[in-house]
Amino acid sequence: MRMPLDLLLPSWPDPHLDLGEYDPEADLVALNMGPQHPSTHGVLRVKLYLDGETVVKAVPYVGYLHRGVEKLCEKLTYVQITPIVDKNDYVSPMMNEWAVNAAFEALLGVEPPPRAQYMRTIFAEIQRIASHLISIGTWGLDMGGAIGGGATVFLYCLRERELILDLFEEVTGCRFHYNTHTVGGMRHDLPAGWDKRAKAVLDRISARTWEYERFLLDNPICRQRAEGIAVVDPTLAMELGVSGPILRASGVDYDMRRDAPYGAYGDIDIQVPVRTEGDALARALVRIAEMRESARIASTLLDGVPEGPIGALKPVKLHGAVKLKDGEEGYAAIESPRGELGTYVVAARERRGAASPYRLKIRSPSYHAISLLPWLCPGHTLSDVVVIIGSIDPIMGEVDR
Amino acid sequence: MNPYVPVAFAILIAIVFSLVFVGLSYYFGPRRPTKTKTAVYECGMPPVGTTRQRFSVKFYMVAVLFLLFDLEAVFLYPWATQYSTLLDSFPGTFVLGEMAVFLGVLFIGWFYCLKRGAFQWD
Amino acid sequence: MLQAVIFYLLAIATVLSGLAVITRRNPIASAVSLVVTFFFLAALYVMLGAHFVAVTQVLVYAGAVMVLFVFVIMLLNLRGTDPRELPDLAPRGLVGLAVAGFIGMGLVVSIDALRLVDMGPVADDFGTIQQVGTIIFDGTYLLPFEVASALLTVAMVGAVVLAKREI
Amino acid sequence: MNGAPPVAASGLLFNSAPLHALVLGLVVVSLCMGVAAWSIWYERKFAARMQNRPGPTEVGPWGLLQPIADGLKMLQKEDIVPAAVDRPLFELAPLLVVVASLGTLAVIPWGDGLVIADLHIGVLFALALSSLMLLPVWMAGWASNNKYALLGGMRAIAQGVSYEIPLLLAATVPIVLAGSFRLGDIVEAQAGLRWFALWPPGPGAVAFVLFFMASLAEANRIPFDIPEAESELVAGVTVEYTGMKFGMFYLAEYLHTLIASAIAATLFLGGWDMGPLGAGVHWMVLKTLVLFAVIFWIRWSWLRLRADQLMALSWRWLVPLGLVLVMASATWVVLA
Amino acid sequence: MDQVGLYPVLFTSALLFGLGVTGVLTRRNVLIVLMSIELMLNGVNLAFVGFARHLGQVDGHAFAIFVMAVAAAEAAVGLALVLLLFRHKTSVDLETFDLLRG
Repeated sequence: MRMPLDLLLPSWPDPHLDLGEYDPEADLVALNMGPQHPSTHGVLRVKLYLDGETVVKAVPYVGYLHRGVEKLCEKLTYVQITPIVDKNDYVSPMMNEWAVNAAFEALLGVEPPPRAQYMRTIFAEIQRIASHLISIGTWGLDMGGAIGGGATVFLYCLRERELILDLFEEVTGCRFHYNTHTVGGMRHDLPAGWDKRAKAVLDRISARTWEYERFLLDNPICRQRAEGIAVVDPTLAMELGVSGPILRASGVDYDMRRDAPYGAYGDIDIQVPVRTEGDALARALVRIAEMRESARIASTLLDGVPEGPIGALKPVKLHGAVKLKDGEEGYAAIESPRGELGTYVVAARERRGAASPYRLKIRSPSYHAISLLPWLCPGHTLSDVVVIIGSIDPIMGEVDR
Repeated sequence: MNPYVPVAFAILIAIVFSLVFVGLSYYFGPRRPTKTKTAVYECGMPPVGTTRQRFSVKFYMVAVLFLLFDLEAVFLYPWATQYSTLLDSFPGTFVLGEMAVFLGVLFIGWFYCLKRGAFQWD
Repeated sequence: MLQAVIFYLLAIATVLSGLAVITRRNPIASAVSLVVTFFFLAALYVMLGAHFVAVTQVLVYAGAVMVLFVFVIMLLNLRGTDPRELPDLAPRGLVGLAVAGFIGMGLVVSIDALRLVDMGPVADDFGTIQQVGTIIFDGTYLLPFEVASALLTVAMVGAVVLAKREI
Repeated sequence: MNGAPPVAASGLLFNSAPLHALVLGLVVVSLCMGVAAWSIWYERKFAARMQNRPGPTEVGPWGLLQPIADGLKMLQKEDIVPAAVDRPLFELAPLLVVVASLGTLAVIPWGDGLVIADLHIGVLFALALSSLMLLPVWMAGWASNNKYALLGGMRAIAQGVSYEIPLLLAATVPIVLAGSFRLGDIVEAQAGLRWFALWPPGPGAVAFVLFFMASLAEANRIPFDIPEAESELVAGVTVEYTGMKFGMFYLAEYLHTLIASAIAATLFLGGWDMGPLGAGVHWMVLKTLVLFAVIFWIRWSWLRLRADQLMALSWRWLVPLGLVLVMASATWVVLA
Repeated sequence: MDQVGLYPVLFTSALLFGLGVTGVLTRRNVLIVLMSIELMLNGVNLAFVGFARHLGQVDGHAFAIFVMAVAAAEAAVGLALVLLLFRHKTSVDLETFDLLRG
């Protein structure tokens, strides 16, 4: 059954091509793409209705990676939640940590000290680079195959990402699910000399972003596959709540870091890359430009990391430091690599000395991006669908939660 | 000896080799089919609809064009082989011309297909 | 002796697979039988010294014509069903066999009249692409050759006009 | 496999011609299968070096025994036949695909006289058999009763027939220049380093590129590997095949690539002849392997085209280009 | 072939042609009818090739190639017609194609 989209979006027509001339039983082929498919970026399932190889209708189904994270958080204390939400957007765990902890801080009325704010911002920007590297690399896999030129692109992207994971490992001891943010600040301080090593890595990466740009722009096959594919209408995207690189590639100049500064973004001038083409290639180019900009932001901030404490609250004092009443709420949003990642939290009274949220809701950008698929896929071929999915870069961990 | 006998040998050897491979795997491999194992793969979902589906007419266009151009190649090959020999007894313009007319007429057909959009598959 | 045995085996196989073409109910099975017929015919052509024709048979018939049939069968997607058979099947079949007999007799009689029975040895280069090329392009069959190109062009235009219409 | 063959003198390995053909056939077929198997190792190493990783290292020195390990593994795998497949076609397809690719080997001249059957329709035989490989691939796709496999099979045929025409047209250029249809004669016509890829300047080189491109498409290599495009169709026609039957498709793919390289080396790069450097099997093997490596290089650096772009490329540009090339080389022969 | 002679070749050819005629007359599936026509043309080709072998002249081979061209054109247009008719009637039964019948 199809979702009554016209109820949700009165101003938008049915996304599917006109089915008038088709006898769906005889002429259209229904094909499940996913959940177990190599290029649906995890377990996204798109049910495609094909005429030959042309997609007439595409219906995305989500929920195959549902782990009940939000429900689970209602049974965990605020400190215990951080390592759980790490697994949501598993390509950029730092962002998940920051988003929930910022919401908790809004709820508790705690302000992290400046050093923690700077660390968070720097980590976030470095994480953004790592995340975009994966995005470009897996997009290459979608276009070129895991046994072909695409794998070469992917492994070159991983080469740079390794450097970033080394940096994070040095600070947190983990290469991936860091658990380094906590309510009111950070858990691990920067080791001595880390800033120099980080700057060296960032210089290296920003010098190499041209490789990816040339890979996209100088490669006729890539241009043929991506140019003019799946043009996102900015109005539609805004109505669906899409944000991040997809929106910026469609000409909407919106970036939380500049337009609603948080962390240490207020202290720095941010150039937001915007393109107007709105196609798959533009989205990738925006991501590459963002990688370069992120490297610049992180390098600049690394010069000015203030001294001081890294946490506002001592972890042992967290319980009971602030008394929460039923129904108090907090919301915070950050600009994750995929767009606006928000956390909404409603407090519950302490029970047996432990405070847990009454309700925690994560607003994940990938979920909104996936809602674009019914509009983007029709009219393109089956081969384009993987390019489209790759270009909107959904992370099923945060879609299904 | 007929020159095709070695060809038959080569094909025979190929058949023997491939039969040996499949036979060995038949001998060594386990055989424990279950319902799930023998199910059709469609990305982990129960298949929707039928596989015996209809295909777009564009596949027909490819096949027709292939058939007709294949015949053109069949006519081209005797000409190409005998080209140098024919030049000994006929003027170059004649030998070149007869094929030029042939290809020219076909080229008109190709151009018509191009204009009618027969080469557009998306 | 060996030659005769091979010939008869191939001839029987050709006729049997041809029979399968017209008796199978599933068009895909008919198409596969037709490919097999084409291959046996190609082998017969080789035995008759028609090397170029044999390869052309494989390339054009077993390759191209079959691809066309297979595509059309899949385009129509008949799901293995054939329309009901005609009521007067036996008489029609007999007519076909009568035609075969008549033509066979006609050929045999005419050959007897012409006294062309035995088949002598031929030169080594008989049936090569060189010979066929010479006979087509030295002017003997130049007109049919040029007409063939017109035929192919017309077929191309016709197929495009028909298939591109309202689809 | 070294130089000056004693074979060339008499043309026969043994006194009996059928025995000669049988032994030569066995040797060539086994060697090519071995080369195809080890080329999988070679490609994995090659790709690994392009991608900053070591590739196979565990089995034997430099992982050299990896193909044997792979083969043994495949032998032990369960051969799963899904329900609802068309059983005869499903079982037959992997056999036919290997047989069709090995059959082409019969006409490839590896050295002077070192050919299983030097047919006077050699070129057409090789091209006809390689186009016949499409039928078992389609059979596999159709018999699997799987939508991805079927789409792969349809794509395989559509792409194969589209690129068959440029392939046939490009192969016409050496035939016009050499004036013969026999692969041996074509090699001899290029004696003294007058390779058709270099001489005549212009049509020869373009025809070589065209032939090589079309061969890539026929062998389903990137950027023309849409029939098995694993990021779209998962594994295309081979999606329902397991164990050794899957291995046969894999082997056939490498064999087809190897044979396409050998035909290109024969038609355009002078085959076994190397002018002043002498002639012999080793030159033919070297040229084939160099072209083989170029195919790997292309595969691991390029992306994949879309099905419709692929076919439009062939019909709109390559087919007329091939026609022009044929006429150009014919004109060159008249003028020369 | 000197051991076989011309008769068996012509006999095979006539049988193939007859099979084709039988198929055209007895089958209602228009695709199989078209395949039967291909069988008839192939029977003719076999006769051409047989005569060519017998007479030691390759003219028969040239005829066979021209016949193939005709067969290809016939298949291309014939199958296009089948496709078009199928679009109108959703059937490949010859008996349903009776538009011209009064």
